[in-house]
This record gives sequence, structure tokens and C-alpha cells, in this order.
Amino acid sequence: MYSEKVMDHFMNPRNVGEIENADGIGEVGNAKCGDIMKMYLKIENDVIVDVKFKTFGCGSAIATSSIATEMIKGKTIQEALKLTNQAVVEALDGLPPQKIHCSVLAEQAVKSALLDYAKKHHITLDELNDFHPDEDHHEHGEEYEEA
Amino acid sequence: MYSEKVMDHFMNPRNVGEIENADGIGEVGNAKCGDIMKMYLKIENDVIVDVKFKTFGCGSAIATSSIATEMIKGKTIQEALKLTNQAVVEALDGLPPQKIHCSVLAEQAVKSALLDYAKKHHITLDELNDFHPDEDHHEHGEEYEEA
Amino acid sequence: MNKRIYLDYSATTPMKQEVLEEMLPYFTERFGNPSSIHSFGREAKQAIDQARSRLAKAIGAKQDEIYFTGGGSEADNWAIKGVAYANRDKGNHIITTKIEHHAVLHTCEYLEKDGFEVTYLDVDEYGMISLEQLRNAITDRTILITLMFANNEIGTIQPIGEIGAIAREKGIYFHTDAVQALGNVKIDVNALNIDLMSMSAHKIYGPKGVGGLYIRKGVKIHSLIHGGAQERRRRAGTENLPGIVGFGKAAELAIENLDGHIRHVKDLRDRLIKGIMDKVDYVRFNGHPENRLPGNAHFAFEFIEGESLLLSLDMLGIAGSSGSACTSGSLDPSHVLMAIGLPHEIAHGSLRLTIGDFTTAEEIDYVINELPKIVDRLRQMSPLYEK
Amino acid sequence: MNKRIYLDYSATTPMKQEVLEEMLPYFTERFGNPSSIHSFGREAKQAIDQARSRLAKAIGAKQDEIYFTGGGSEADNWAIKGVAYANRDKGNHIITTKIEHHAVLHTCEYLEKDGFEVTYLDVDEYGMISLEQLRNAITDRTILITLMFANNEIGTIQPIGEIGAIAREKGIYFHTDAVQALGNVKIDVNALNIDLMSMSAHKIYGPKGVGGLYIRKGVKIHSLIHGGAQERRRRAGTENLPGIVGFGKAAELAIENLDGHIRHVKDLRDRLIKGIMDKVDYVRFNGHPENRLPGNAHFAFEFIEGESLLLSLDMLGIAGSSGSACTSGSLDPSHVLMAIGLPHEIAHGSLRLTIGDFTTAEEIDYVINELPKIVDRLRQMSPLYEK
Ligand SMILES: Cc1ncc(COP(=O)(O)O)c(C=O)c1O
Ligand SMILES: Cc1ncc(COP(=O)(O)O)c(C=O)c1O
Ligand code: FES
Ligand code: FES
Repeated sequence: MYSEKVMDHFMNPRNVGEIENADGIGEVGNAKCGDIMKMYLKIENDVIVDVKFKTFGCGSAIATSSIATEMIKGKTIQEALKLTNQAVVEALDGLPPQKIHCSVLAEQAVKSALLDYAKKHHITLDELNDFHPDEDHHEHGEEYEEA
Repeated sequence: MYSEKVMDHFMNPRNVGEIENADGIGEVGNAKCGDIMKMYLKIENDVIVDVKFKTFGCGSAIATSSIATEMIKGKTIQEALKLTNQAVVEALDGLPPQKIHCSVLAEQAVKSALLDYAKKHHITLDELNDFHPDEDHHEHGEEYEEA
Repeated sequence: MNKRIYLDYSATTPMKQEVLEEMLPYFTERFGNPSSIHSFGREAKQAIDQARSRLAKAIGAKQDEIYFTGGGSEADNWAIKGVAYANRDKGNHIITTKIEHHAVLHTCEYLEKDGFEVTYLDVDEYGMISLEQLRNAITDRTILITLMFANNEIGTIQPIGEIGAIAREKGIYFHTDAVQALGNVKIDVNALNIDLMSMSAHKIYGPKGVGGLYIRKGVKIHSLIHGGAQERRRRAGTENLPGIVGFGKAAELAIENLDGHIRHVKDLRDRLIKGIMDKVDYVRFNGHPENRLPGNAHFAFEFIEGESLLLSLDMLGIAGSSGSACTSGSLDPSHVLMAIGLPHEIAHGSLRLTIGDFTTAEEIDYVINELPKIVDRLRQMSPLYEK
Repeated sequence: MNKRIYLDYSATTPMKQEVLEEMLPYFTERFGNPSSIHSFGREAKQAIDQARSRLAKAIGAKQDEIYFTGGGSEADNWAIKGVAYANRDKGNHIITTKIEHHAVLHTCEYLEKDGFEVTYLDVDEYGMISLEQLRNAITDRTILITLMFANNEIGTIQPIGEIGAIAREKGIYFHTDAVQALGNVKIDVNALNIDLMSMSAHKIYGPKGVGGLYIRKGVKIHSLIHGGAQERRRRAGTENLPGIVGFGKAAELAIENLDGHIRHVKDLRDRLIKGIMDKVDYVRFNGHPENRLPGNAHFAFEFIEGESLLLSLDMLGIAGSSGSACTSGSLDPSHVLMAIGLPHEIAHGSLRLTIGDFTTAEEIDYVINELPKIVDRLRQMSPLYEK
């Protein structure tokens, strides 16, 4: 079902945890739907110097969170803003169709954290003008039957 | 499907053939329906001294014809008139439900031959007043599916 | 992966060796079509007759009341649609519950689109229906009560005898999905007043793709699969000969050893429950405490999500199942967990471990040792868990 | 009985050893439920995917156009009822033939009771439909043409490509029952414009109780068996894992060796036909002389009745089949023999011998030697035979 890459990030997630006094915190999803991603950024001179996450969700939610933190760590805000869910999926060597929405969640968690940073620091990030993380992010693929 | 008795009478039918100048000949069934029984009687002093049959029909039709001839051979007309299809079925150690009608056919073949004898010899056999061998004798049991 | 521990016996079971051995000759040697009149066909027919009589014996039915199908789902579809369409002149109302298997629920929903009305009974926090609610739901248009014997997720067993008595009293057909119950509960269709009952071989150490429907003599029902005259003209299609032979053997074994089986799985189940409940905080145990399938344990761990739990277990070779949303890509946790009133966020953390004849105490102890560590690891990652 | 000669391959086939070997691990070791996400489930899922791709390859379809069922009859029922009910808004007219298998005929009759109209096309003395009659039967209410690929009794193969082209041109769904054709004729669903196609494993040396329905992408169809999300939500029920694996293997073997198979059975079939026609008088050969299943020989012997013929053959260990009335307890000979215009009394004397991969020349010669003696013996007993 999952690629080795996904399983590696699921079993050995990078950057799990919280950052005290984080410069930006993003939280997307909700417990009712079974998935919450929370992302903490430490930003210095427009560069993401540290990032941590906590995720309540499926294996793929944990793996996408983990890889997303790796993908933005050390990057500038502008670079991080370019992170797409497709890029996350590719970096994980693919995800099953019904799990694509987890990667959307990861993208949105990063963007939410950046938006939070921007708000706190009174910056405008044009890239986020159309960003509404609360919209339904679930894309339903094929259902699996539990027997 | 069939008892050993049936298979014995089918593979080694007794009294197959025709009797020239028979005293009574009975024929029941029709080719369209896939079964014809023809029975020939030689009668002397009210006793069936010889009997032969020819049958076009299923295994059970052949077996019931065969055993019916055995059951009436050497019997008086009155005794032969008492032959029932149940007796034929019992003598064969049973028949599958959808084959019961073959035994009815056998009973009717005997009666037809006796009726023929009676007519030719201007006798009345009260037992045959209600006998109408041309009525549909098929009783349909369960159908078998040919695959 | 070296060690593998299977704790998903409610999903499906491995076939028993005795069952396989009984089936084997029917694949390549005694392979005849049971409808054929030659010797190959006759020996096939005999084998099917024997299986039918074994099934009948297992549930206290007559041999000619057992019909073989392609599985439990087909049996459910057949029973419900078959009775509904054959009795449409008498009424269009069906009573079922909110916790049925999808084979029942989706069939009822399909019938709703075709003019039938369906009442979905509630269940309490243990998954039990209320007999009073059932009584009140009955109208003079009610033609069928279809109510599962034992639930596949939380294991709760319904008061089938009482339900059967109500149905009989009101002259309404009573169908029960006994796919999970067969081989785990003593069943007598007459004592329980069951009119139709669905069964499936692969849940009782028999083959997949074979099921059965008990149809009480006299029940008016349409066919679901039309065609040849097999199964007394009621279910067409060349019989799954080895499968049916295997089902017969599995049913025989299940009934012969019912008490031993129940004792074995129940002991291990209780050991598992105790071990987990002792070692883990914030965990709920779901389903009825007593009236439940002997091998079923169902937990909900707060703050974590079921699929990640399953995956983590799987990495250790432990096979379980979950009613969580995210395993299914749909938003909601299982309809059963919703029906017993579990909050969404807690339902997401559910785990079903089902125990079977091949489960050992060592396996259970291994799980008791490993599962708490996994729960802890996932909670450490969870934004919901603050300790 | 020492020697047994099986000449009823159209009724069912023995499973090939390679098929059994491929299936075996899935009964007791790799027994997972393909819907489960743990390792047992994943390996099961993979096996099903492989089987699906083998089937797809065998008929030139895409993998996601193959749906597994519980047999050929279920596939026929599903295709016909599923398309009928899903397209009722477009029309209520179905075209089929008088010589379909009962799984098609009785399904059509069931639909007639529910407001559908069905045209049953005639066939000529060889069992061939007329394309012109087909064209004329089409109305603007026609939603489905269901027309068998090859007949199970007399073996006649229809001009499926032409029929498909007509259906495509008129925008009507085309279903074909290819249960007898698969593994005996080259099939490419795209070249032939087939929209739905029924298949069955046990006719091609695979397991009983498994079938398949090809559904072209985009075809509007309802489910027959509702419930779980298996088979892309279209056919519920835990998959018959070993059965599906066996079907996949059987399809692969059949296609790999199609030419060799055809040559083998055809040679023996022709040898049989020649032998019998040379040695027996008053016998007709039925079905199309060229466009017929390679292993099918169908005779009608005058003056005798089929069941007694079958029984006599059976006493010698020879297994054949018949379309005679008296084997079925019903008055009429098979609908197929009636449709080709065989007089009743002759149809009653019919015998189908179907040849397969395990048939040998010695077996055929034995039959050629024995059958005429049997026919003669029965004729001596027959009141219809005067010589
Ligand atoms: C032409 C045809 N269609 C359908 C079927 C039914 O297939 P199954 O026996 O797998 O249900 C058969 C064989 O029985 C057949 O020969
Ligand atoms: C309660 C219940 N009903 C029906 C079914 C369906 O049975 P099958 O998988 O044999 O179609 C299952 C299992 O999948 C079940 O647990
Ligand atoms: S978080 Fe819902 S499927 Fe991954
Ligand atoms: S003569 Fe017709 S079934 Fe026996």
C-alpha cells in the first residue's frame, strides 16, 4: 500500500515535537475528521531555521508531515511557499489515491504556519491571499472495505 | 441416481421384443414427449402366458417396462389389473421423484394391453372403466440443469 | 518479517488443514458438474448433499432449507431483496438497525430508492437494540425484520430469540445476518424463530467465496441469480463444489468443537483485554461486556488515529483492524461506532483485535507488551495529547 | 469402474495441476482479506491484482474493466439486470436469442415481468442468428443486446464482431455470454466492440464458483450484490481469493496455449465425428459445421432417447451429456434443439460429447467402438425402430 519512503517517514518521523516560542504555528484538519497537523516554525532572516510537527492522523499524514518539515528546513520563506502537495507526494515516491488529501494537509500546514508568522510580523505574503485552509481538504478515493 | 435394481433392469431388460399375433397390445406415451412403451400379451385361459415390450425412453422407462413384464407374467388378468405404479416403484427399490411418471407409464402400458385384449375378445373389464391412458402422465419433479 | 501474529479472525480466517484435505480431491479428480447424470456428476452431487446436511445439522435446519451462495454478502442481498420483491403485495416496510454490515445496509438503501421504506433501529452504547423500539416500529406494512446476530466490529450479540418471537407473533419474516455468529454461538433456527439466515464459510475456517442462506420452508422469496435449476431452482450457477465441500466440513468442525473453541478464544480475549486495560490510560472498551462474540476485543485509544496504530502493529507483524475513517478515505468513522455514540475523535482511535483457534497465549502476551509502546509513541506525536 | 472417459468438458473441466498449485498457498498461509491493510491483506490484494491483470490480458481489456463474480451465471444476471435497471430512463427493450443459456433467458424473463420487453431472435438450422433480423429488431427503446458468443449445447459461434459493430453503430450496449468461448476462441473485446462479457473459470480448467464480468469503462450499470467496497464498489463480498488466483492462472494458461489447445481438441473432435458418422445410420450432426467450438460434437440418434444413451455410456465409464427431455423430467427437449428446428422425437436422441485438453486418441477410439453398439442395443428395444 505505502512506499518504503512513506513507511520510513512514518516509523522514523523527522522533526517531531514542538518549538517553544515558535515564530509561526499552523494547525489544519480537525479531530472529528481524524486528522490534525500542527507545524511550528523558527524563522531567522527569512530562513526557516527549525521546524517541528505534531500530527494526529493516519500513517500517510504522519509521513507527509515528516517529509514536509525536511523539505522546508533551511529554506527561505519564499522557497517554502512553493511547496506543493504534489512535491510532497513525489518525495514520498507516491501515495495511494485515497491518501492524496494527507499531502494537501501537509502543504496547508506549512502555509498556515507561514501565514501565522506573516500575521505576527505584519508582513503580507501575496502567495497566501487565496489560501483558506479550513476548506474541506478530503478528496475521496476508493473506499476500502473493512471486513 | 438410480438403484441397482433399476440399473440391472435397464442393462439387462427382461422380455424385450414383440409377440406375433399377440392377444393384446398396448401402447402409451408418444415420441414427441420422448417416451413410448409398447406391450404385447399372450393370454391363455385368463392367464398371461407371455409378455414382451419395446420402449423408447429414458433408463427408468426401460427398467419399469422390464420389471412390469416380470410382475405380470404368469398372472391372471385380474391379478395383472391390480398392478400399480407404486408396486413397480417398490419392486425397483425406488425411483427419483422426476421419474415416477415412467412407472405410471408402465402401469398404463399393461392396462392398455389388457384393454386391447378385452376389446378384441368382447369382454368388459370393470376395473378399466375409468382408464384413459392418453391423459398427460408426466409429473414434473425437480429439474436438472445440463451445464 | 519473521513473526506474524494474526488477530483479525473476524475479517477472515485461515482454512483448517482438515477442510483443505476434504476439498482437495474435488479440484482435479472428483471434479464433475453436480447437474450431470454420469458418474462424475453423481459423485459431485453426493458431496454437495453431504455438505448440505452438515450445514443443516449445524443450525438445526432441514437439509432442503439450506441454499449455497457465493458468500455472505450474496446471502444478505438475496434474503432481503428476495423477500422484499416477493412480498411487495403485502407491504413495503422493512426494519433493520443502524449497525448492520454494509451488505445489509446498502441493500436496504437500494430498496429505498425503489419504493420500500426502511426503519433503522438505534442501539445503545453497548450496541444493543431495544425490543420496545422494535415493537413500536412494526406496522401493518412491515414485511421483513433483518437484524444481525452478532456485530462484526464491536462483537455485540443481539437478543435473537426475543426478536424472533416478536417477528413470529406478528407474522413478519425474520432474517438474521449470522456471518459472525456461526461457529461462535450456538444457533438453532427453530428455537430462535429465524426464517432466513446468512452464513459465510471464510469466517469459520472454511473457504472464501462460499456462503449459505437458510430459508425456512414456505418463505416466499424471489431468486437473485436466475438461470439453471441448481439449488432447487432457487440459486442458479454451477455449484462451487470444492468450496461447498469445504464449507460443510468447516461447519461440522465448528459445531463439534464449539465449546472448546469458545473457551479458547474467550480466555485469550479476556487476557488481552485485561493486559491492555491495565497498561494503557485513556482507552475505552467497546461493545457489550457479556453478550459479545467470544473472540472479539474492541478498543478506542484516545488522541491517536486507527490507521497509524494498525500500521505500527503491522510493522511488528501484528495484524489487526480498525473502524477508523482515515483507513477508508471517508470522513466518518464507522457507522457502528457512530451508532453507539462514540465521539468522532475517539472513534478514530479504534482497534479491533479478533482472536481465533490458532491464537496462542504467547502471541497475546507479545501484543500486550508491544501495543502500549506503540500507543505511547503515537501519542507523543499527537497534538491532542498533553501530559 | 476402472476406466473413466470424460467427454463433458463443456459442463465443467478438471482443474489443471498448475492452477491448483498456484491456489494452494492462499487457503492456509496467504489467507488474508484483501480489504485489510495489514501484511496478510496486502499480499492478498496483490494476488488479486495479478489475477485481474492476467484476465485483462487474456481478452484485451484494461485491468480496471475486469470484475470478479461468483460464476458465469452471476455475471450474466449482473450484466443484464444491471444494465437494464441503470438505463431504464433510455428504454426498456432488450434483444437476445432463443438459444441463450438459462442464466440469460431466465433473467430476461424475470425482467419481462418487471416491464421490460425482450425480443428473442431466431436462429437457423445451424444455430446462427441473422444479422438482418437483429438490425430489424432494434428500436429506439433498445438498451441492450445480449447475445451469446458460443452455444453450450451445439457449439455454434455467432458473428460477434459484426454484432458488436451493429450495437456500437446504434449506440446500444452489447453484452456477450462468453462462458463457453473463453479459452476456445481468440477474444479481443475492443476489436469485437464488446461492452460487457461474462466468463467462468470452471470451463477453462479453473475453479468452480468464480467468474468474471468485463465491463467497458463508462458503461452505466447497477450492482447486483450490494455491500462492501470490493471490486471498485461494484460487487460486494469478500473476494474468493484462491478462486480468483486460480481463475487468473487458468486464463493465462488458456491464452498461452490457445492454438495448441484448439488443434488438440479439434483433431480429436473430428476423429470422433468421422468415426461415429461412418459407423452409425440415422444420425444427425448438429450445430454449425465450421463456426463451432473446437471441442464440441453434438449428435442426434434417431429412434432412441438421450438419457438411456447416457446411462449406457456411463456404464462403460464414458461421461457425456444430452439435451433430452427425459433427463430433466420436463416434456420438451432443450430449447436450443427446438430453436434449430430439430423435430421433438429426434431431439430426444441427442448426445453432446465435448473434448478437452486431457482427452486422448485412445479414449476417442474406445468411444467410436462402443457407442455404435449401444445405439444398436437401444434401437433393438425401441418401438420406433423397424428394420
Ligand atoms: C453459455 C453459458 N453461460 C453461462 C453458464 C453459467 O456459468 P456458471 O456455471 O459458472 O454459473 C454456462 C455454464 O454452465 C454456460 O455454458
Ligand atoms: C456481519 C457480516 N455480514 C456479512 C459479511 C459479508 O460476508 P462475505 O464477505 O462472505 O460476503 C461479513 C463479512 O465480511 C460480516 O462480518
Ligand atoms: S489523515 Fe485522513 S487519510 Fe490521512
Ligand atoms: S420416459 Fe420420460 S422420464 Fe422416463
